[in-house]
Amino acid sequence: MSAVVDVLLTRYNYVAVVVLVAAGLYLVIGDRNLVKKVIGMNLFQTGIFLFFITTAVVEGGHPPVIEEGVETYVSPLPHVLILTAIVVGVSLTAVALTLVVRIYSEYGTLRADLIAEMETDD
Amino acid sequence: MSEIASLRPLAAVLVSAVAIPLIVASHRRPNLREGWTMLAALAKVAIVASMVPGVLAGDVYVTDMGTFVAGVGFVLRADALGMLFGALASALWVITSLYSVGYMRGLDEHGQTRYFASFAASLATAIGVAFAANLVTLFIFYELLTVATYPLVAHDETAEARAAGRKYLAYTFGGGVAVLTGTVLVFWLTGTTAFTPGGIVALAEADPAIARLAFALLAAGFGVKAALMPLHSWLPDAMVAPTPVSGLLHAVAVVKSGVFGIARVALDVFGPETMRELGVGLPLAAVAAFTLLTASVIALRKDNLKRRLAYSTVSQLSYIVLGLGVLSGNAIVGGLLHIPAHAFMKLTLFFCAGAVHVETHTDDISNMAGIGRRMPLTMVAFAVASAGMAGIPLLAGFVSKWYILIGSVQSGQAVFAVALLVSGMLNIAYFWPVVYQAFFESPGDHDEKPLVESVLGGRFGPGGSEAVAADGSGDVRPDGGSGGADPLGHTDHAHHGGPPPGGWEERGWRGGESTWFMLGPILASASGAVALGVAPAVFVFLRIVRTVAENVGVIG
Amino acid sequence: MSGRTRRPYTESTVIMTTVRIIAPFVLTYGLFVMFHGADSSGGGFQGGAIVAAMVIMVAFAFGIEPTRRWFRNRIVVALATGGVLAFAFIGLGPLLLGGSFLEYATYETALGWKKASKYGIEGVELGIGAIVGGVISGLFFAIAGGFEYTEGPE
Amino acid sequence: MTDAIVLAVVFPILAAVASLLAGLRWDRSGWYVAALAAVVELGLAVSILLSVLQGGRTAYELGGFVPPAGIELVADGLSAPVLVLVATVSLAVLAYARRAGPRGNAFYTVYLLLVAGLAGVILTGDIFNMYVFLEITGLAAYALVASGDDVRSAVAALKYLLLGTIGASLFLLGAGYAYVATGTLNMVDLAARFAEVGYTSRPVLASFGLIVTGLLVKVALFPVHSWQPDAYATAPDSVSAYISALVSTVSAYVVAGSVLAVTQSELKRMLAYSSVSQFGMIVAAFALLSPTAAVGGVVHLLGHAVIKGGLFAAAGVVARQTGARTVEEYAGLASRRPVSAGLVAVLALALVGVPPAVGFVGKWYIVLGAIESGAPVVAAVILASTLLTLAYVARVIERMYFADVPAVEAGGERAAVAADGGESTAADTGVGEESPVSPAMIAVVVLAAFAAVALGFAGTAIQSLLEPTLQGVFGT
Repeated sequence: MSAVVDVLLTRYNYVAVVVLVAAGLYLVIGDRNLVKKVIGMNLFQTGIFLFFITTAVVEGGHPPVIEEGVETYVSPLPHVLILTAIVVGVSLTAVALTLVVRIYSEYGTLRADLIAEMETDD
Repeated sequence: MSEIASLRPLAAVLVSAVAIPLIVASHRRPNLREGWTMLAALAKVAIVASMVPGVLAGDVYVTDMGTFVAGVGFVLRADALGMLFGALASALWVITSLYSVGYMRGLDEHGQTRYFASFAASLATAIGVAFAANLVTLFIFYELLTVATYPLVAHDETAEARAAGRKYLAYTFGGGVAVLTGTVLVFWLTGTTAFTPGGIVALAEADPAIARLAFALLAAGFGVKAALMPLHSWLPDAMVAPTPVSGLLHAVAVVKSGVFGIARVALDVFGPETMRELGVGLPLAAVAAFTLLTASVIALRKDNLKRRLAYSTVSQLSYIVLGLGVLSGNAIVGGLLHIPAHAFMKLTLFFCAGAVHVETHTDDISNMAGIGRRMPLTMVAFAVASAGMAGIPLLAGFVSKWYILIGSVQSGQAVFAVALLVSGMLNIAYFWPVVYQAFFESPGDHDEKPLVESVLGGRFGPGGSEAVAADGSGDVRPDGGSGGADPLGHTDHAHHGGPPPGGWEERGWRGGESTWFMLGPILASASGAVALGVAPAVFVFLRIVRTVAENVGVIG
Repeated sequence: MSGRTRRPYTESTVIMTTVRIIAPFVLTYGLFVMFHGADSSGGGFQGGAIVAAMVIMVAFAFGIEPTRRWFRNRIVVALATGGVLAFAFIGLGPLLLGGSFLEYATYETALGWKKASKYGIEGVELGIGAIVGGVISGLFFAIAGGFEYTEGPE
Repeated sequence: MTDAIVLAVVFPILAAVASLLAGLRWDRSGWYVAALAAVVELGLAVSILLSVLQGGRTAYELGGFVPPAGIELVADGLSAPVLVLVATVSLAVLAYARRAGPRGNAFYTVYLLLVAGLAGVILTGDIFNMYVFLEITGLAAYALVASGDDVRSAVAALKYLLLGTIGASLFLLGAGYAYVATGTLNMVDLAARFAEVGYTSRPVLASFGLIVTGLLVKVALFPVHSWQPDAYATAPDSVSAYISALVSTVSAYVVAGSVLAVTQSELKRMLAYSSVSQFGMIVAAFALLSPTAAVGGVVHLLGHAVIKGGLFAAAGVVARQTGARTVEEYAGLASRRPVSAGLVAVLALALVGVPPAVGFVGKWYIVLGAIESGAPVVAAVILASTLLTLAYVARVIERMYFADVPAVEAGGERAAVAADGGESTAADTGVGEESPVSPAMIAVVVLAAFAAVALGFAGTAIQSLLEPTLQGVFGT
């Protein structure tokens, strides 16, 4: 029991990562509404970004901008990586939403199962 | 045993491949198209024949085209064993092309261009199989042979033909996969797949369990096309193909490529000694013996003539495999000699069946009572060939069976000799009724003797035979040219077959029964069978077989 | 698009006036962030996003069609392609001068520009800002434009 | 010249932008820009291949930073031939798309972005950079799939997008764990650092697991392969030809697909499932970790790209000529369209692996590698797959050659033109009323058929090219 509490106390950020990733995956797979799936995908990606950021933490580190008189910096690499990953995430969401809007205008519904039925009919 | 680097083996393979575009290009003018086929056939025989003296003198023609896959070259090598199958296939292709012209035009079949093009392709790959220098090249042509012959099997485009085609593809590609696995195992065990007379040395030391597995796979793979018993059922179904296809391919080229594959594996990959050590010779011979007995028994009950011939082929092929399995000098010589012997005899039988089908549309033996009157020459050739099949002396079948018998007795496996003799009797049992019915019975009641009733040499003038065919053909021209007169009105519906209402009408002995396109090849192959029997040494085949045996170091 | 005239889109005056006031400040802040990528926090992507947010805010306030007429498709494409070209040519420059792709130091060594890598990075950041700004607003107009009250697709 | 490596990635992006700009002035100039760019890309790819042949593995540091810190582009025996393949197939598909494919400039911009993404994935030496290029390829592929005009392609594109993103994000997470475990992102450095850290340490195992699952999802292996056939079948012909040949070349599939292929009636969907099966073999080949099997995997990768691309293009040609899309409608095709039927037959037999076409060569190496590394089950599965592939290929050949021509025939012809006329935008009418199939399209299919057989003889050449890289990888 103490191990779980100790993990919760000291490594809460990794727990947050797991929760986000799990929630994101569940939404993408479990939910029938297309927009909710896209939201789930976003959640999933944010979880991964959080994982990267938490690994970059250096105790007492200074934000990764060079200033005089500061020695320890938070390692900048994960931050840069996540910047690019966020850009990728945004573009994916944009393309997904465009497709959702197009599907909605054609089928009139956002429910993936109803769309599947309609597809098999025509 | 000198290796001569020459382009002739490659030329032999490519000559009919080159003919294919020409055949397809001239599809509007049938005579030109058939001309291309004949030209290719004659050219192929010329090239192959030009290599025979060299091979008999002991040297080998090689065309090396560089490495195809790491450690394995794409090499064509015309050695003695390859020459045996190559010479046979190319020689008989000439006769079969002539016969196909007669057969196709007799029935005016659809899709003749596709037929002749695929025929040329299958011969190219058959010669490729003959001259392959290693297991991989052999496998390449083995698979291409399947692809080239598939259009011929499914030629009729009826549902039955398509089903036969599917079955043929499934069986032969299944065999192909087994051969590929065996080849990979051999390559893995020994690092090479090249054929070395007397067997690849490294195989002897290789781990016996895997070597046995490799042999089993290779034998099964080639066994599909050699129609060994459990894997034979595609052959009778493939009889739905036109008869020249059944003749040349399913009696000579395709099935012989399977048997040839087993011969290569037995003589040039494993070699008799290694087979004896691994103890794989006996099971192979046992399967062959079982096949030849059961196939003959099944043949007894088949009423359709071509199906009976198909089962006879299944059993005769096992003679060859038995010869190879017995592992003694004479048996191997006998087995190899049976390849040409059986080819000539079975080709004649199929040609006769084809001629009967074209002229009288009868396929079932029960309808063939008294057909001797209608088609005397064909039925005489049929009688000669079937006698040869049974192993009657002075005919080709006897010579090779004699060698196999001595070989099996010498090597102490007399049980196979007994099996051979029993099968000989079964042969007689299923061929003689056909011959007897043709000559000594008449369609009406079975005891009237047409031979006695219609005088030898036929009668003269229109009023001659009182049973003039009532169906309006009237003028039976004595000069025998049946030409356009189409006595039975060739409507292409089901095999109603059987004699016309007034019984078989009399056709003279001078070929009035069918076009010479068909009679010529029938008589040629029948006389070939007789010549092989009367003077085997004269023909080049026995000498080739002896050189093979010497190379392998089994005799002399 | 449907050619029928509609009464001009009017938002409540409170929103329209506040947007009219704060829009320029948001734009300058966006550009500020865009310019400060090299040695201080900031960057092209965030700056571009802020500029796009401003455009969308204006669109909400003054109606999508009027804003579309102002921020026509030609500008969106120009912004996006201009940004990519800037990024590419700043990057390819050192290639011509013997360095490797995106090696700004070669500007300094070859052409003697001081603090070349700082300006190089900021040039690229500006390019990226333009791309992101153009693309996000373009996307907004594309999604919004096609499916207002009309039934069928474009 | 090492600059070619960077240009190979940057140039298509520039060309994409150029095509967008050109779109503003001349509305149908997209194809010409794309064609020019593809030719230049092919030139770059060939020059890289030549430099690899002489100089062996050539690396290129971006921005002059020393490798472990900076991003590095690497061209070696494995990536150079694949890049040349990418360039040739994109040029061939462009020729094919001249008439069959969509028209608009946006399509060609996305097309060029896809080429840039593929070049990036092939050449990158940095694991995070691989993620970025993987996403670029993915995004372009989603847009291309969605460019089909009926809405089913939009639904398929969304399904493809969701699964592809999940796959790529898992890959990113795996890269994160690798970075955490070793502190570096450069692949070569990573391999060394993994050894130091010890392969059984938890983060290393986690990173390996995540990366493999991520790629398997992207590769659409059997359990998660639902997106791929929809995407192929609904995308317009030239796009599916391209995707099947290229995007799938970069990622691989599982054998069970051929069982599904047999049940399909619509030809393109059948070919899509066959891709699922053919790539399963390639995954198995690489998973065997034996140099011969790896060679077999690469040969089969190249061979399958050529054969499957050719088959999709041929299916497109036949569809435009006769409107035949399902296997039943292929009845008697040989008598109506002998040339196209012949091409489909040759390519189909090459797919089955009839020697000497390239299908056989790849299989030979893979089976040999499987037996050498003592995996008889894999060898058996691969050999059985020949029969499985035969099952659905023989059906098509039999329908084409030995089935009688259906009665209603003329209707099919016109329907084909109308159906496909709709696909290309209104600007197409300016082209005038030629036959629906341009000579360029048939030329592409003929080229593919010829290449399928010719490549068969190039087996050893490919192996000698791969030798140095495999040496480095397997250290044998």
